[in-house]
Amino acid sequence: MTPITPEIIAKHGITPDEYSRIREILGRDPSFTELGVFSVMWSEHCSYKNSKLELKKFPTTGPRVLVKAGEENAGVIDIGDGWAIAFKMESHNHPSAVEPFQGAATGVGGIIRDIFTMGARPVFSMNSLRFGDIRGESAEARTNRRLFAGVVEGISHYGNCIGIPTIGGEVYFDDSYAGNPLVNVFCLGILRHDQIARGGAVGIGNPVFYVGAETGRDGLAGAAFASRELTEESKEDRPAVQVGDPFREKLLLEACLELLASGCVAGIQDMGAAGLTCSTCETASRGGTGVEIDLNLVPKRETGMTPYEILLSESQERMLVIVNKGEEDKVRAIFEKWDLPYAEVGVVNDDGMMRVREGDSVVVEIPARKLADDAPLYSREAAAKSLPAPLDLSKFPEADCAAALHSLLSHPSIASKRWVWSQYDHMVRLGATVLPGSDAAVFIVREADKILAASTDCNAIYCLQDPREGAKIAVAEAARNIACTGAVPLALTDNLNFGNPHKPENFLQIREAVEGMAEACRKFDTPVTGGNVSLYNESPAGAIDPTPTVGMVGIVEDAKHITTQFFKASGDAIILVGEPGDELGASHYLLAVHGVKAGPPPKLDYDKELAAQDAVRKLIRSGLVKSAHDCAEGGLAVALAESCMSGDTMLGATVKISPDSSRADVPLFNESQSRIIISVAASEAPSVLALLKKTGVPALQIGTVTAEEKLEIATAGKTFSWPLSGLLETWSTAIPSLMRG
Amino acid sequence: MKFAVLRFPGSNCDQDCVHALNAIPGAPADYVWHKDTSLDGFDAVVVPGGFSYGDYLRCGAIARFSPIMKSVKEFAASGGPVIGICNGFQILCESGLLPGALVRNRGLHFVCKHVSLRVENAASRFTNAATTGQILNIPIAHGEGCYFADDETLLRLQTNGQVLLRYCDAQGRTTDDVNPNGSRENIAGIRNEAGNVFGLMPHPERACDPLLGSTDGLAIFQSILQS
Amino acid sequence: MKALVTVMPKPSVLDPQGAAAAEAIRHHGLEKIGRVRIGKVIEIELPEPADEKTLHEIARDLLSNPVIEDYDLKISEI
Amino acid sequence: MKALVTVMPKPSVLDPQGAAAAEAIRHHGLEKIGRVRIGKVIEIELPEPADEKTLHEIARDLLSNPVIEDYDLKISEI
Ligand SMILES: Nc1ncnc2c1ncn2[C@@H]1O[C@H](COP(=O)(O)OP(=O)(O)O)[C@@H](O)[C@H]1O
Ligand SMILES: [Mg+2]
Repeated sequence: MTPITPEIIAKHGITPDEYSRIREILGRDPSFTELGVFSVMWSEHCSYKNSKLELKKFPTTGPRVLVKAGEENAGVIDIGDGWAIAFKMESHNHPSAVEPFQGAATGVGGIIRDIFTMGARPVFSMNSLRFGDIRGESAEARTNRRLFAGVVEGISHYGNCIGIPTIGGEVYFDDSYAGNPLVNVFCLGILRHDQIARGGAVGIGNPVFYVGAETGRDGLAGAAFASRELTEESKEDRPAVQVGDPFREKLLLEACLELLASGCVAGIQDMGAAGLTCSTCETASRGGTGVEIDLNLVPKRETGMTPYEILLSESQERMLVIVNKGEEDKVRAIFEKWDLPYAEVGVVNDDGMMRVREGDSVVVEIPARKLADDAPLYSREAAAKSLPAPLDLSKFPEADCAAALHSLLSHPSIASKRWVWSQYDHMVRLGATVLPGSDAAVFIVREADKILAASTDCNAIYCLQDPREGAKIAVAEAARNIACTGAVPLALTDNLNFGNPHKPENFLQIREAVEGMAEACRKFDTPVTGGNVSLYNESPAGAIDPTPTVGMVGIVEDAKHITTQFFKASGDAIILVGEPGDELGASHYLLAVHGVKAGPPPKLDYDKELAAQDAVRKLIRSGLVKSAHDCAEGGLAVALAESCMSGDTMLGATVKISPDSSRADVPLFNESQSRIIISVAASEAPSVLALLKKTGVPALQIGTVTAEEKLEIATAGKTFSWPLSGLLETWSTAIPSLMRG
Repeated sequence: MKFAVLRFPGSNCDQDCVHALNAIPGAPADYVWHKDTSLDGFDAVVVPGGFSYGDYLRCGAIARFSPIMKSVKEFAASGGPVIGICNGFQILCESGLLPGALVRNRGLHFVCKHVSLRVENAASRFTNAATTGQILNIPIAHGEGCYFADDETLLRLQTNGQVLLRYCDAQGRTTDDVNPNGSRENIAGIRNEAGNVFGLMPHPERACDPLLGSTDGLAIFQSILQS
Repeated sequence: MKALVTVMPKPSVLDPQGAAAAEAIRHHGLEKIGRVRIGKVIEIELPEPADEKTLHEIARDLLSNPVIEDYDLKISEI
Repeated sequence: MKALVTVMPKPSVLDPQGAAAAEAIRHHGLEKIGRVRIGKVIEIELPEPADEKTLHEIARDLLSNPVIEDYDLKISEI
C-alpha cells in the first residue's frame, strides 16, 4: 500500500481542506486508489469547482428545452414534429498542445460520444480553434504552424473517418495562444423525443456492461492535467497520450444506437475524462443507486495494470451500459454483430456506493453521490473591475486604406479558411446545403426533414478589452450569423476558455464574461444547453485572451429561405441594414495595421440588434433578399469584399458611404455592431427600404453589385478601387502559402 | 431494379447511397451486411464510400476479404452491374475487380470539394445517360484517390474505352492544375473490360438533390437503370 | 519469434510523403540527400513458429498490394 | 550510403492499425499470433556520408513524434 503523505495529496492537486472533507465523507483515510478517484472527480474538468457558481447564472430553461444543461451529457432541444436535437461543445486544449493530431482527434471522438450517449445520431460537427501567430520564420511561428496543421489534420482524420461532416467553425491566430492553443469541438445529433437516453444507473440488480476499446494506460489523469497550467515541466511528465480510433468509435456509435433502439438499456454513459471512475459514480449518483464493478472483468490492453491505473485511464471509445435484467443476450448479440469487445463488469445495487473490487478485495468504496456531486465549490477572488480607456484615435493616424484592406484580408484570422475546411468532409450525410465559407452553415437533417443553421463565434480581442461586452457580442454575432441564413436561433452551447482562476484578474474575466453571456442569452431567447469550461490556459508568457466561445443552432423553416453571403447578380442594390458606425476600438484594423489591441470594443445595443436581425429575417422570408452578410472583423470593407469574392462567381460592387468622420479608415473598418449587408433586386430596393423604415431599423442603399471585377468604395472624400483579382489573391492564398512546406 | 448497398464496418456513405437511390423512381435500395453471403434478389451492387475497417493497412485492403465480397465477385462474373464509389472504388481495385490502385493524394491532404468531370465514353452501362464530352459537377472527398496503374494497363484502359471519367476544368480541359489528387492522366473513374464493374472517386450520391448544388450524379444512377 | 514485413512503394509510384520528408530534411540542414522513400513496417509477434509460406502469402496478399508496393519478409528469433 | 529510420508506436500507446491488421491476419488463417504493430520506415539515400548526430536529430525531431513513437536509426553501406 502506498502511504498517503502530504506530498502525495498535493501531487494530486488536493488541498488540505479538501482532504479533510474526503476523510469526513469516508470516515477514514482514503487509500491511494481512492485518493486518485477523488482527485479526478474533484478536478476542475469534472467538478467545475471554480466555475459552477458562475455557470448557475446561465438561463437553461425554455419551452423548447427537453433536457436541461447539466442534467445529462448534453442538453436536448425540441425542434418540432416529435424531433429534437442534442448538441454540445467541448475543449481539448491541453492534449492538443502536447500532441496536436491525437489531441484534436480524441477531442472530436469525445464530443461525438457525448451526443450518441443521449440516444441521438450525430449529424454534424464544428470546431473553434485558436493558435499563436503562424507568420514568419521564428521557432515559435513554426511551432504554431505545426500545431495548426496537426490539429486540423486530427479533426479531419477523426471526423472524416467516422462519417460525421464538419460543416463550420472558426480559426483565429493571436500571440496570446502561443504555447496554449484552443481546440473546441462541437457536435450535434438528432433524435425523437421518445428516444432520449439517460445516464442513470437505475434498476437494482441490473447488470453493468463495459463496451468498446480495451483499457490501457492512456492519458492517465488527463482530467487533472487539464486542470493545471501548462509548464515546461508538465510537458516532461506528459501522461501517455491517448490515441483515437475513429473506426472503433464508428462501430460503437452504430452499436449503441441499435442497442438503445432495442429497449434493452436502462442507462448509458460514455467514458470521457476520468473514464471508468466518472462513469460509474455519475451513473450511480444520477440513478440514486450504487454501482459495484470488478476490475478483473474489465477488458484490458496491457498486463499488470493496477486498480489506480484502470480506474483513471482515459482510453478512448468506451461506454458503460446498464442493461435491463434479462436482456443480456440481446445486448451481447448486438456487440458481437459490431465486433466490439465487451464484458459484464458489475451490477446496480441500492446502497449508494461506488464500490470497486479486484476479484474478492474491495479497492474503492465511496458514497457515489458525494463523490460525483459534492465537490467543494469555490468563489475565487475577482480583481476590481476596470473599463478600457476610451480610444484616442489621434494616436493612430489614418493608414493607407487601399493597402490596409489587403493587410486585413491577409491576416490569418480573416483570410479564407478554405485550407482548413476543404480537409474536412463537410458533405457526407447529404446535408450541407450552405457549404463552409458563408456566415453560418446550413444543414438538412435528412432523418427529420429539418433544416438547421449553426455557427461558432467569439472575438477574443473584444473579450480581452471588456469581457462582459465581448461575451455579449459573441452571442449576438452567432445569432446574427444565423439570422443571415434565414434561420431563427434556438439555443446555444458554450466553451469558456480562460487562464488560471486563482489569479484575481482572470477570475474577474470569467465572471464578467459569464454574466454578459447570460444576459445576452436571455435577450436572444437562446437557453444554454450545456458546454465546457477550460481554465488554466496559460503558457509561461501568461494567460490567453479570455475566449468564451459560443456554438449556436437555429432552424430554417423553409428551404426557400436559405440565404448565403455572396452577391448574386450585377445590378442588385446593396443595402446596409444598421448604421455606418464609427467604433474602431478593439478592431482588427488596429491589430492588423497598427499592431495593437486597444480601446473598448463596440457597444452592443440589444434592441437595435434584435430589430436588425428580425427585419432581415422577415425580408428573407418574403423572398426579397438575395444575399445577407454580417459585418464582423474588418468592418464594412472586409464584409463587402467577402460578399464579392466568396461565391462561385465573382461580382464587383460600387459603394458610397458618407461618414461623419473625415478619416476613411473609420467608415471602412469600424466594427460597430448590428450591421448586415444585404443585396436585393434593384426594383425591390425602394420597397425593402420602406419596410425597414417602417420597423424602425436604420438602413440605406450604399451601392450596387456590378459585373466589373472590382470593389469601389467612395468615402470621406476619397475613392478606393480594388481589383477583385488582387483581393482574391490576397485573401485566398494567405493561409495556404504560410502552410506550404 | 433493386440495388444492394453493402455495409462494411466503417462504411459511412451507405445511408447516403440508399437515400439517393430511393429518391430515384425505379431504384429501390437496401443494405447488405458484410457478413452476409448472398445477393439474391438484387439487380445491382453499390460498394459505398467511407473508411471500411478504418482504412487501416491500406484503403479497402481488409474489406476485400469480407464474406460478401465473394458473392460480389460471383455477381460481377455473371455480368451484374457493380459500382464502387470512393472507398468502394478502392475495395474493387484491391479485390482485383478493377485494375490499378489508389494511393495517397499528391497534396497529402484530404480534399473535399466539387469538381468537374469529363465523360470520356458515354457508351457504357454507367454513363449512357450522359453524352461523351459532357461535363459533370460532382463532389469528391478523399485522402487517397490518386489513381495509379502502370503504363501497359493505362494503354489498355485507353484502347478499350475503359476510362469513363476524367478530372477537368469548367471548359472540359484535363489539365494538371485541376487534377485534385495526382491521378495518372486525370483519371477519376474506370470500368472493367467486360463493362459491368465501375469504380469512381467522386460521389454521385452527393449530387442528386438541387439543394446540394448539383444533380449531375443522377446521370450515373440513371445510366445503370437504363441498361 | 517475430515476423517483420517491410512494405515499400514501388519506385514508379508517386511517393509524395517521401518527397515532403526529403524537403523537410533538407530544410533541417541535411542538404546532400538523395531520394527519400516512406514505407511501412509490420511487426508480428509469433508465440509459436509459423509456416514461412503462409507468412509470405499474408505479406503478399494482405499486407502489401503488388500493384504499388514491394514487400520484404524477415523472421527473427527475438 | 543509406539511412534507414524505423519509427514504431511506443509499446504503451494504442495502435489501432496494428490491432486491425492482427484481426485480418488471424482471419487469413494464421491464428496463433501475438501483438501486431505497424510503424513506418523512412529510407534516405545519402550520396555522401552524413553526420550521425544530425541524422539522429532528424529522426527524433522530424521523422518521429517522441510523444507517441520510438525510432531506430540504421546506417547501411548500400
Ligand atoms: N475551423 C473551421 N472549421 C470549419 N469551417 C471553418 C473553420 N473556420 C472557419 N470556417 C468556415 O469559414 C467561414 C468563414 O469563417 P469566419 O471568417 O470565422 O466567418 P465569420 O466571420 O462570418 O463568422 C465560415 O463558413 C466558417 O464556418
Ligand atoms: Mg460572420
